[in-house]
Amino acid sequence: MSELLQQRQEEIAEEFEFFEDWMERYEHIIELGKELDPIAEADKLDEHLIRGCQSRVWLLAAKDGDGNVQFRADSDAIITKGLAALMVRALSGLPPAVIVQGDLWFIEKIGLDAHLSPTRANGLRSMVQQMKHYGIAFQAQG
Amino acid sequence: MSELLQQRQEEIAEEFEFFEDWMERYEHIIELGKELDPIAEADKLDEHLIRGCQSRVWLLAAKDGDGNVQFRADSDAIITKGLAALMVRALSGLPPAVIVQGDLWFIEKIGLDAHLSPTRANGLRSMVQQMKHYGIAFQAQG
Amino acid sequence: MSKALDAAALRLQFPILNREVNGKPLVYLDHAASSQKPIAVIEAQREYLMHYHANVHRGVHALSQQATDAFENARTIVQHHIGAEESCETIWTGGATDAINLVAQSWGRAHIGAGDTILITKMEHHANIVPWQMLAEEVGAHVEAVEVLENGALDEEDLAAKLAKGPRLFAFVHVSNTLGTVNDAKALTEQAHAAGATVLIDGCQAVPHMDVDVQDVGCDFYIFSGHKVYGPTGIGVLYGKRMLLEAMRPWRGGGEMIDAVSIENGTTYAGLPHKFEAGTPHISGAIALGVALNWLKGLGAGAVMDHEMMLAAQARKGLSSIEGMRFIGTTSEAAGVVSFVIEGTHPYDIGTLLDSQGVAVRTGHHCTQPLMERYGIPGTVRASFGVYNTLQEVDTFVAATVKAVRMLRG
Amino acid sequence: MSKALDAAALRLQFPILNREVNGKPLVYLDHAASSQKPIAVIEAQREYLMHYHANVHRGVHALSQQATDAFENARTIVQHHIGAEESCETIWTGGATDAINLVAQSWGRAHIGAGDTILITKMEHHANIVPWQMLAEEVGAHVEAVEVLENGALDEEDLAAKLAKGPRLFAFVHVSNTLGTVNDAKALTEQAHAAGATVLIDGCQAVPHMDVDVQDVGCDFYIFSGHKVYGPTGIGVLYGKRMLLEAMRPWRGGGEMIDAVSIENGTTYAGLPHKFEAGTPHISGAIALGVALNWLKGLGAGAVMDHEMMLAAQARKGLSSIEGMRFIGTTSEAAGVVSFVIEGTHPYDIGTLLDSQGVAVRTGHHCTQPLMERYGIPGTVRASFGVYNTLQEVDTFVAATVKAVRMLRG
Ligand SMILES: Cc1ncc(COP(=O)(O)O)c(C=O)c1O
Ligand SMILES: Cc1ncc(COP(=O)(O)O)c(C=O)c1O
Repeated sequence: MSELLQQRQEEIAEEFEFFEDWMERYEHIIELGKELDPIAEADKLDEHLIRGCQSRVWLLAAKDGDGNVQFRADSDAIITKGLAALMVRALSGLPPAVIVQGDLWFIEKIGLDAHLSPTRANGLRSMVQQMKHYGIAFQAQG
Repeated sequence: MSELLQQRQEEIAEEFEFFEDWMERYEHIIELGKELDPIAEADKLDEHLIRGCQSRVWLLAAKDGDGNVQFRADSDAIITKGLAALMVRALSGLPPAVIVQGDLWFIEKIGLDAHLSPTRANGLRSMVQQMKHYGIAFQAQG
Repeated sequence: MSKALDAAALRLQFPILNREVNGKPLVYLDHAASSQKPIAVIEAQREYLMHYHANVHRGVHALSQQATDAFENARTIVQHHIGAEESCETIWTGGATDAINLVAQSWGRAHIGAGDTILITKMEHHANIVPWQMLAEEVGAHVEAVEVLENGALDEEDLAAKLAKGPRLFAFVHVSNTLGTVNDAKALTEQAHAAGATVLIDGCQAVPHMDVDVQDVGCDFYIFSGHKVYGPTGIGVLYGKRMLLEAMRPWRGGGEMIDAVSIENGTTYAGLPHKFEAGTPHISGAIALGVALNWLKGLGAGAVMDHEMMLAAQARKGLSSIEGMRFIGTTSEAAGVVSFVIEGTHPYDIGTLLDSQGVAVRTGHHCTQPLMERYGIPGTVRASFGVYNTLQEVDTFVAATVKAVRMLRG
Repeated sequence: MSKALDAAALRLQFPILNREVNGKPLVYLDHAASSQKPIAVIEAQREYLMHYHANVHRGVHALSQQATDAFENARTIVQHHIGAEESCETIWTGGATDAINLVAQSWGRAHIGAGDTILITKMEHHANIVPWQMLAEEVGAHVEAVEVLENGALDEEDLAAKLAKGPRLFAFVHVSNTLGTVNDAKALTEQAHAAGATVLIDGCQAVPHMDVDVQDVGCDFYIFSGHKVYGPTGIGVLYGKRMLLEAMRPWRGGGEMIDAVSIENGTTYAGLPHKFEAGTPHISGAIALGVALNWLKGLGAGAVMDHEMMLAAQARKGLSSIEGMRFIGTTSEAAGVVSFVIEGTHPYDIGTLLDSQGVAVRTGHHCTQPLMERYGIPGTVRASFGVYNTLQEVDTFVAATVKAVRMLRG
């Protein structure tokens, strides 16, 4: 199953390959944000909020019938939502173990690694951490 | 009477004229300190202490029969005592008005003006101020 | 008439403004968060450390005396810059926040008790809120805040009503870092004094932009930070009226602030200003702040304000064409602050897209959360200007914002 | 074996050491009051202000992120330098004095009450006395001090007796700035912990001279100042065990240290380390302190200590020939401190005559008045050494002292 993660990351990396500057990259991220299904207002509970961002990010996770983790995410800022969309695309539907252990090399590859620093306001780091936490939790449930 | 102050300052200035460096100057100041009559231990009261020096300085003043102010001074540090000796020599025995108004140009002339800065630890500035205060007090007494 | 600033020439004194970010020339519009520093200030600090650093006050040696003289001379510069009567009314602190905490804990604990009210405003920076909340919690007092009108002005009626209830203290911001509102410090001080309140003014955003004369204003305490007024980080100023400062207990204990220390007989404190300056001070910071203030004074306060108003006006004019533009705070452009939200966009998105075009603005709550609550917004985009900004930069900023909005709405 | 220091080569990194005072080449022997700074440190601060200054933590723009990264990286350097477990246990303060006051007011108010004892020693710097006296006065506790033996060592018997009485806190100096005494921080900590006391160590004079590992020592709090360890002024460090820090109330309120601020609903605080860092920090100071610690580490702690012991030993040997020489503190030369009085002379006179020969020493009570009382002296002459001092300078100092004594006794 980790091939699937590999494959998804390669896809994303390819997609970002030809952007020449940050404006183009963000243009695409904004696009992804817009395409991501929003979370219903009723589901935007404080318990799904991720701390440490200037914008608000909600992240929900559920195990599907196959034992894989389905993620949903949303944000009030569209760039943040686009980053969330990338993460959902990379990790949603994978087994907990892959989520926990998976090396998310695409983040660096597409130049977003600076966004992973703990001092960044976009919440990407918190998103990754929270997704891994969900993975651990579902793994423990067995 | 202010001619007397003038004359004394000229004398002191002349005395210091030929010193080539600080060591020579201090050598002379130390000499002056040693020659100054010490104040009896019994007179070294806290009320005569001048604040704001690393060394302690005692300053006493009294009006003599002619209405002039007689100063006595002492210090536990010999350089400070030498500075006190210079001040006593310049001002002791003068009328209060001269002490209050007198321009003590010799201090700068002999290169001790840096010692007058409020941040100096030697107490010269406090001495001068205290002597002027005595002058004012005796003037007020009439 | 003051001579107009030549910002293009001034910029040469700010090496950082030559750099690029994200492959674009930097347009630094985050002056209100922290100003950049002219070479004269940077060199003063370096010069000090290179050639005459020593610990101050305690030394008989020449270096220590030279450092002490420069340090105390800087105090006198600050004194004159803000029009204080005596140099001992100028206390060095670690910054504005440190200074307000000093007053809250030293003056506050002595004068504010259970049931008392501390009056602030809804436009205060957290630095002028939280210390009072902490004090209030400790002594059983409570904090009230004067309302802010839609345009960003203080609500005069609400102020009058709240002053009438007799607060012990009125602590307010001279110039709002989020709205740009310039409060009439003198009139407010008179009003508060008439109501029996002591007055503390947060001058962080005033000193960089206008002439301040604390004796004319008449306030009891006035505070500001060095790093916002072209000076270094880690240094700030507390001005207090001598009578008040003299009656106050020291806040921090340690070296420099004592007269005599004895374990058996207790400790007596030094006089002003040292009583409030425990420990080795930020010597290089104080000296460089003195240089910064002299440098700023050299430009002429009138010219500085004219220049910054011109930039702010131009920015507002340019941004106005954007659909859904909502300016937050519209009473004044004097402080070179333009704060806004744009319908259907998030400040963070705008800030990020501006950054990738080389334009540095601040986004978020600007440490004024109660104000964000007041306006019902999560934050604003804030462009803030200093003497080194140019009309051309403003145009770049406006064009970049237009582009960002187009991308976000696209 | 560590490689010996080449002080002559090192000196080239300290431009100030090339200067003259009073027409003589400067011999700077006042390291314990404040160290001089290597070019690397001065340039780091300048570089920051020239090229990437911005306010930290709050910004989305590139400059702010670059500044924040450098600032937080400096925190990690400090963490590793003193062997802390986590970087959030490293709190930036305005200096050592500020740090001790923080602990006294935050931890102290929560843990020390009426009738409690705060144990210090007679060799403490005022910075580690006065904050405890102020706290004791506020809460009705009292301060006791462990006696010092004639040679400058702690009186172990007295310590045991006083610990047996169950003080809440034992606050002691790692290395005495006046005596040069090196206390066994680990053993003392164990002893104090066994007696149930929390332990705070004043490491101002230890960090510049030796390797410190707070986890090995086991203390609860450890503090030091930047300006004494080749770093800039205005910055210091508080190390605290995470558990303790987490339970502590913030001391200063303001920006950066909050989670959410509301006037109606009250304010919640941020996590470590920000909870204790209200307001804009001394960014350039923190970054430059990181550089200073790395620079010092590069020399090798063993080599530093060997060098400074050699200088102190040579100084003592030379000075011993002076009649009436009395060394104050004779247990160790490890910290490069030589303190003395000479019969029939006043420290101020010696200091002044040394200064006019270009030699900068400190005279007076060195902010340790209880220690002066203990020895029945008004002050000492103190020569203190850093890595940049040479044997030749020591010889100049000794000769200058001999000359001064001759003049004074004349
Ligand atoms: C042992 C000791 N503790 C505390 C201090 C106080 O440090 P600072 O003045 O930098 O706060 C000093 C230096 O003066 C010291 O030598
Ligand atoms: C109006 C106002 N007050 C107080 C502060 C706090 O200043 P500092 O962070 O320098 O202590 C700031 C700046 O952040 C400000 O803009």
